[in-house]
Amino acid sequence: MQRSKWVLLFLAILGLVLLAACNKKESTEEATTPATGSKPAMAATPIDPATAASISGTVKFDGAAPKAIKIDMSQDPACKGANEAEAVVVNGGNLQNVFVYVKDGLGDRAFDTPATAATIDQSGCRYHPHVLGLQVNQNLEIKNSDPTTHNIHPTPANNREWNESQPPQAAAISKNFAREEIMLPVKCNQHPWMKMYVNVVKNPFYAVTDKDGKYELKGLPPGTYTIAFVHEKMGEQTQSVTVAAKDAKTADISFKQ
Amino acid sequence: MDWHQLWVIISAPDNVPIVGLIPLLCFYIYLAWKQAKGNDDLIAELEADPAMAKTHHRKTWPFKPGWQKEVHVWPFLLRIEFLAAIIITIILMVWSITLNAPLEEPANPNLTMNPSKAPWYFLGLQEMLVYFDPWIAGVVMPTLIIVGLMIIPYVDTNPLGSGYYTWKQRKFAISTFLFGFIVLWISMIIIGTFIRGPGWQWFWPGQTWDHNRQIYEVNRDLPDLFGIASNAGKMIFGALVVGGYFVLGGLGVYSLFRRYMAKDFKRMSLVQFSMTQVFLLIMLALPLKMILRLAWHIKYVWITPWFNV
Amino acid sequence: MPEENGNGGANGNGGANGNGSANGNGKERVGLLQRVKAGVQADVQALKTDIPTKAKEQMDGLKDPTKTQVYTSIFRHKHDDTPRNRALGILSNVFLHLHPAKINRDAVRYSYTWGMGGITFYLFIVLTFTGALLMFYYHPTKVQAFRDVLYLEHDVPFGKLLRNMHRWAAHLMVIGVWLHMFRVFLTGSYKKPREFNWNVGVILLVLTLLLSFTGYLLPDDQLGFWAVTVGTNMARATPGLGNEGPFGPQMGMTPYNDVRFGLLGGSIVDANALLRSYIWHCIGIPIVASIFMIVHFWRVRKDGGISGPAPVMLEAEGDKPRR
Amino acid sequence: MPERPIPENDPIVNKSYAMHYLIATLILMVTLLWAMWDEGWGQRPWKSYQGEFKTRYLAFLKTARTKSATSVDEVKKNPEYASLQQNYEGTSAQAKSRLEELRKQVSELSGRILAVQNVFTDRRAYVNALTYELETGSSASAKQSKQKDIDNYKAELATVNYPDGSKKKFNYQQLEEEYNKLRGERVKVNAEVAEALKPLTESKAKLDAYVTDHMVDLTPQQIAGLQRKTEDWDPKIVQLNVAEANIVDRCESCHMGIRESVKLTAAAMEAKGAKKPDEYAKAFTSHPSAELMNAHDPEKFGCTSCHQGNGRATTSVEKAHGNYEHWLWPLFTKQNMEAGCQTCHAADAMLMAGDSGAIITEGKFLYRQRGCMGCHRYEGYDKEPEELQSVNQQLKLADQQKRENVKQSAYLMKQADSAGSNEEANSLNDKAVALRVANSKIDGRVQQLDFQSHNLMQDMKKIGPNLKEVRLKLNRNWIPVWLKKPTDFRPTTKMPNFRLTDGQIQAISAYLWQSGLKDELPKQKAGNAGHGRELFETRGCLACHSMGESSEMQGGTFAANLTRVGEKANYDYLVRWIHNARERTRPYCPYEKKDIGPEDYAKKGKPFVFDLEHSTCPNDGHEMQVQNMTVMPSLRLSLEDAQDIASYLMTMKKQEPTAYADAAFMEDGALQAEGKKWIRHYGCAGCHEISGMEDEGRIGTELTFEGSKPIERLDFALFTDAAQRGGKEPIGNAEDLARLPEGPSKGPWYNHKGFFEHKLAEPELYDKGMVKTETEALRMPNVHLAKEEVRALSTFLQGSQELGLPASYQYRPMDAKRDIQEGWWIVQKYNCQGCHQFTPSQATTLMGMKKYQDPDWKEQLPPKLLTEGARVDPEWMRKFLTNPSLSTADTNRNGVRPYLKVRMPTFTFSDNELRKLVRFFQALSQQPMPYIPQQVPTLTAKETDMARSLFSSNAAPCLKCHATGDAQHDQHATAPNFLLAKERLKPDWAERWIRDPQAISPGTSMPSGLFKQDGDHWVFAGPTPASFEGYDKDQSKLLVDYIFQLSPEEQRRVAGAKGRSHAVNAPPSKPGRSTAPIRAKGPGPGVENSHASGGAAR
Repeated sequence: MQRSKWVLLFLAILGLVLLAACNKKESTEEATTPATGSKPAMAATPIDPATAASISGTVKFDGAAPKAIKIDMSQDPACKGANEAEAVVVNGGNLQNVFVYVKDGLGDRAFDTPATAATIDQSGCRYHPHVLGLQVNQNLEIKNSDPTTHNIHPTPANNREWNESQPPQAAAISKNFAREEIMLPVKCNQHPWMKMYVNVVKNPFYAVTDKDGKYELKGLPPGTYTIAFVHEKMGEQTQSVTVAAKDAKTADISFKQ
Repeated sequence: MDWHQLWVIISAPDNVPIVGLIPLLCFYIYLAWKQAKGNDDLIAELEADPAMAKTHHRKTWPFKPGWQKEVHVWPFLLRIEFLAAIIITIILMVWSITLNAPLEEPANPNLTMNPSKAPWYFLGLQEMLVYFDPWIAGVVMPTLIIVGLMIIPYVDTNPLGSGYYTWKQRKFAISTFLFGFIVLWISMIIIGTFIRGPGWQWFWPGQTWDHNRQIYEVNRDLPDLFGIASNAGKMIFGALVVGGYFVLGGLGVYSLFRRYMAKDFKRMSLVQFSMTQVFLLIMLALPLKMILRLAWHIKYVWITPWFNV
Repeated sequence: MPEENGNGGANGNGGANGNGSANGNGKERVGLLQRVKAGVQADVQALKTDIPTKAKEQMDGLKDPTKTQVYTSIFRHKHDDTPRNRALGILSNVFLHLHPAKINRDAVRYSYTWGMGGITFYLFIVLTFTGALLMFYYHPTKVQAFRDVLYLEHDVPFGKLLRNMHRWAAHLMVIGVWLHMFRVFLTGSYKKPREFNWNVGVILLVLTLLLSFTGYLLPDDQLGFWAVTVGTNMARATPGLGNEGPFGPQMGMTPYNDVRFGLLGGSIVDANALLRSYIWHCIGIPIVASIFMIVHFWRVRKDGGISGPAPVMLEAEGDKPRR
Repeated sequence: MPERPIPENDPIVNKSYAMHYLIATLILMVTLLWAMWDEGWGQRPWKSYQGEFKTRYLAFLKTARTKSATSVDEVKKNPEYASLQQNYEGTSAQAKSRLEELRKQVSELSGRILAVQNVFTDRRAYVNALTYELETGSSASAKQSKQKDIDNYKAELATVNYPDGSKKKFNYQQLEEEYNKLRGERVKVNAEVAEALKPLTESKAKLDAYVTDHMVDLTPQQIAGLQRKTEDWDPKIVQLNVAEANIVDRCESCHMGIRESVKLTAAAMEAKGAKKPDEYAKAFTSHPSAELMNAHDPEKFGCTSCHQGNGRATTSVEKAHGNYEHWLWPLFTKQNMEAGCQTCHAADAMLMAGDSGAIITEGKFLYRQRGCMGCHRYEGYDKEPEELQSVNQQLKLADQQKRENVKQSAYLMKQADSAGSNEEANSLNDKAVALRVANSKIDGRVQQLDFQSHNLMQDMKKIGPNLKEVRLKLNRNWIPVWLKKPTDFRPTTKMPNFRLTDGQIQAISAYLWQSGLKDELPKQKAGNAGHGRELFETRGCLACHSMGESSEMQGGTFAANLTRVGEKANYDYLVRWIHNARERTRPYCPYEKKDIGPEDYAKKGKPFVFDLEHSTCPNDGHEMQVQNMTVMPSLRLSLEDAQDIASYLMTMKKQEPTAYADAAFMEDGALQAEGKKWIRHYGCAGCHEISGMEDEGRIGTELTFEGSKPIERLDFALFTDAAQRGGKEPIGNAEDLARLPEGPSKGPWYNHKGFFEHKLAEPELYDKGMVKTETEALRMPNVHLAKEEVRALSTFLQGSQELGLPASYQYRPMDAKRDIQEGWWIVQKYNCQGCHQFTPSQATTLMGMKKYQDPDWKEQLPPKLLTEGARVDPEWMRKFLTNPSLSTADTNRNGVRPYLKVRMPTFTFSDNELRKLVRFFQALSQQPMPYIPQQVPTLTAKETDMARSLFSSNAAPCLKCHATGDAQHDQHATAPNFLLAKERLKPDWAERWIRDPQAISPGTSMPSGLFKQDGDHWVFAGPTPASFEGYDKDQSKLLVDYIFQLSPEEQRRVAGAKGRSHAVNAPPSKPGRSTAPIRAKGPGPGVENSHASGGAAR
């Protein structure tokens, strides 16, 4: 799998170079012609795994942790499970559900769409996970493990909006998002407390902080990056981090209410 | 100095003929003057030398006995005529290729052009409208011009100067004609074309034609200047002035003729002389009236219930 | 064969008929065929000699085109360079017999005549020619007139050139007439016996101006419209005949019956004025002007050719009648 | 004469003119050639355009073709294509042998037919000739002998040589039969061939269609066609000629790509190696809007009917674009392109086609919205007063006619009484009776007219507030400050700056103050400002009004910004205004021209009650103006709510009302006359209702045809020269300069566009440098427009032209399209689009607000009306629009969506407007009028059971979101009650809706995917009980039918069974906790709602 990918990449680059070399005229015209549909495929620049660096860290919450808000799920008897709101989840000063990603610094580098799908599970009238990251055009599978009907209703700003019903035990809904969008809200109209955020990014360098507020971005080529930390309520903060080959840097940050 | 404005006026397609006319006229006056001078010199020489007068072929051009006195029209004249036709064709074509005939917006009776001008060859008449009532400028004057031109052969009794350019033999005739043609006709056209702007106001060359320009001008009538108020008084006074002009002017012309053009005067019959007198005076009245108007803002000299002069 | 014919029913039909009858004739008249064959052979033989002879004759005839019937039917005399022929060239020519056969040797000098009369006449011809072509495209109606001019400008081949030439030739003609008059006056050419021709000339001057003026309105644009409005407004003031002229009202003149109304065919410059202007411009004045021109040219010759350049006269000779 | 040697030979005779002739002839030749060149090329610059186009387009097509070929290959890779291909190959193999056989038969038959035909046609021709002779034969004997000939000939045998070498003899009759037989056979075999070919062609067509359907661009074949066409192109004028409209447009002689089937951009048409698109590249693009081109077929409209310019001219770009002095219709500039729409679409309020139309629509809207129509008449705008006048005129005429008839009838009767004969008397009496009947008809007409006038009074609105009530509502001392420069107080106000002098301000305010009504207002209790604020922010006030200044501003610009309203307003009046803005202090009788007070009513012994039902004058019975002429509707708030909002608004101020300088001069009676003069002078009554000025006309120029006004009539004053030659920009004021859409002028601007834009940017510009008195100065106020607004209005004015095209080119449809047009005017008049979406691309004011970005609040947005006409029954809609609460008792709520915080207000539309609105919605959704309700089939018991199982299925928990009327359940309902469906909805729409709501209203809370298509019918997506076994009808239809027959009891039963009521009846989360149950406070059932937690965050 990995191997064939590299071979493909190499072939693509070779093709491009050849095209540019032997038919310069054609390629300039192509460039001036406004692309219909997608841009001419930009080859995914290989990242040498040997030099790849990583960034990790912890996201803190400044101040007293707010008490968890109880959700009244009595409206639907089928909803059983933890009934605490997930907006601001703090465990010992560490903030969960912060989306961390490389916002800038990768230049024009393009990345392949992962073949594996990201998944959302609906169980206990909650979305799992609460914050999800995925790449542009990556498949998103939505499952319903509840004995009740849900509907999945993303309300994006830059992507197409849809709203689909999913009865219990129904087949998974498969969707994708074509444009980058951070903190795209998804909700269920029947269970108003059900909410989650999807983050669609162009590169594979993203993570969501876990219970302990930890995250890690792996496989970064050396360079200087703007790392963005986004929380659904408290907004975005950024940090600039420079990594050399094989570096393992830490970048911590804290959010204030 | 508003060069842009000047250029706009000069380059208006319909003004181009007038722009062309000025150098053309200068050239032809020069050409005529050169030949007249040559002839006059020759005449003086011959007058002084009767013997030579008998033998000389009496032209400025060279001549040798044995040369043909008359030449065949074909080819000697026609070749020139054809050449002229070709040249005119060339001029016309080049002009037509380079300059488009004007075509403005479709006629719109509700939108008055300012200035709205007559065709350029009538601008002299239009310019006269400033100084005279339309019936004089537009009807009487043109008629008199035509009649005046027509009577020229009948009142010009001078037998000399027929068929050759001369100045000395026809001083009076030529100066009168030049005055009428150049001063009264051509220069009025030039004024009408280049000087008269919006509202038929006077704009010096290089002055901007401002549509909103306001000028103050109060015109009086001659009788007012003398404090004559009653209509009858004005009528009588005007009649007297106009009559007086003709009587006195007639006398003046007479005395001039008697003194300086005795020969011509002698040759003229009474009708011929009085006609000359009248047309001469009318012609002179035009610049006089213009001066009255421009210098003293006099509008009318003679006011009657039916017409004003 | 059947395949070929089978393409269309009609063709097949005709072909079959024709073939049938031809075949039939051939079989019936065998003797005739031989006779015809012999005749044709004889003809071919004769042709071989006749054609070259004829061709030679033809070529010889063409060597001197002046001998051809066509040529002699057009030109009535020879054009050898003899004085006679030179004279005949003028005298026997309908176009050129405006001129005498011979003229004063100095009359060919441009500096004397300025050529203005001839140029004016030439321009008149140009104007007639271009004008006639313009008439093909022009309708003197309020709806069409302006449109037609646009059409001329943009659609008609050489239309723009044609219109430009017409316009500029008209202006040139006015200038030419003035200069002509100027020259005639300066050379005293109106003097006896040419008094009348001077008058004809004055009339032609007026007609020229009127021709030009009537043409001004025809494009039906603002320029022409207001020029003509200004021009005809003066007619309003004609003494006795215009509603604003002296004694006009007393003569019962109103805007609806005065001389201006007559000129315009209405109280304002409108469709009627356009039509009148068109007719005067294209028919009325050109005819009158042509008549006067004929008289003018005729009188030039009858009055003794052009006036000069004459020998200068001395003061003393003034009162003697000239020879 | 200087001595010159006399030459030997006579120069006149001997001089040669050969050289002269040579030169002259040469020059003449050159001139002629020049004329030819000029005619062929000089006057035809388009030739070089065409040449250039050919090269560039071919280059473009070449690349396009390669690209297309690759994408075709991609399409062909698709398995679906492969299967089609296989199918095609299979059929073709199958049909092959059969086809070959048949074709052989045909050729054989053809050969035989030919053989017969050769003989037969020859013989037939002969028979025909003989028959002709027979028919025209002169004598019976001749005819007989001919007949014999024919018979003989027909009996003769003819030989037919068949192609296979066989021979056969036929007589005429047989020949004919043989011929016909053979032909018949051939037809039959040919039909068989076609039959055999059919599957082949079908599968081939499918194969090709697959490629074309899956290609975004043209196929290589299509492109090859274009290439051929372009290569074969010879330079020639391309023209559109529409004789009917006298349009001759040759624009395409240069703009050759405008109608090409590929999309050409300037970048695509660049010359090789060019950095920037040059003049050619820009000229070769294709038309940017396919929608516009489809709606306006160039073959009918040409180019110039929209774009203007000189369509005939081909001699230069300037000429063709009409950009020269004497062309009256120069090309609209790129920025004002949409002016062309206005020339034909002057009667439309909304012009949108694709991406175009926004600017002109904005211009049309602004013309009303900014009060331009208050001073400048414009055909189609604010026509109510004129119509009212005409109605009054007709009323007077009817009155007169009636009197006349009575008189005439009396006279006739008198005559009849004294008539000579009975006959005559009867005839006269008949006539008299007829006249009396005629009078009754007139009475009917009068009633109609009265009704019409009632409606018109109701529709008549003013842009500005009623100034008769100025004493009741305003802080006196504030008025002069306001008049000084309204934008200083409220930067976004519609009130323009009039450049008034202090003297004028004093006089005007004095008149307004003294002429104002002096009635007492009822005192109002103080309200709860906090609650007022919440109401203000959620009830929808912000769809029209805004709050906060500059970047802080939230809300719509349709109505006033209320940031400082507390400084100027009177509380008592404000409460009344919020409660019902239409409520007037005194009605105005246009007949008497006075405000009618209680004293007038008392005189007639009537109670002082006036409203739309009591709208006649107590004095003379004429219709009165009983409403404030404002578009502000009633939100049906309770008086307490109104007090709360008013209290909140009164807190909105930057300084205390008392801080304004005392303006005692306003009580000075001496200023009144002066004030009246200036009010009249400035045309204040165009936008405001002012005492004693009710009948003032408009003071400005009519602008209906302003765009075609001769440029000479536009007074550039002292800037004529600067405008003509492009001198220095005359606008000095930086603020005004910023209003010029294209910035300070860079070249000449002596055209309509330049005039309008300068005038709109700085209306007093043309007074600059002029010496004028107060009354002479230009009156046009500074409307303080933004750049884009100036552009929109300038576009609107440029397009306001007298149409040179035939009247049939004016867009004046008579059918549903007219209903749409008329409707838009009303929609815009009342700012419906502030809350509702009518077309998918249009954004509402509320949608744009920060608050509604939150997903929960998004659900609180008013419903989209994209397919409203298809959705609801028009009769129901009429009722709803009349009273959106759908109830006479409980009006302080929404009738359909009680769960929405935002309130559908009561606009008190007149019957006129109601009719137009209902028609508008129906027409917008292409619904036929009148609407005949569809019959919903009565369900059998079994079907009802099945439907109920769907209705209550876990997989479609309908009642979870839809309201039931149960107050507690409805607290968190997010959809309307099913019980409304029967009267409100159209069944066919409802069915489409439950199948795929996202297709009808993208983003709605109602999810898609409840039903799926199974074969040719729709089945439920979730599990269904066994009873559905074998049910082959649409299950979605079943559910809809059920809903349309749903009774309240049934609904209650189902809800009860589902435990909905039970669930709701359970006590909500315990109060007293730090996080209160948000459900009660939040906009919807949202728990983690931004408002609440946001509040906590603050």
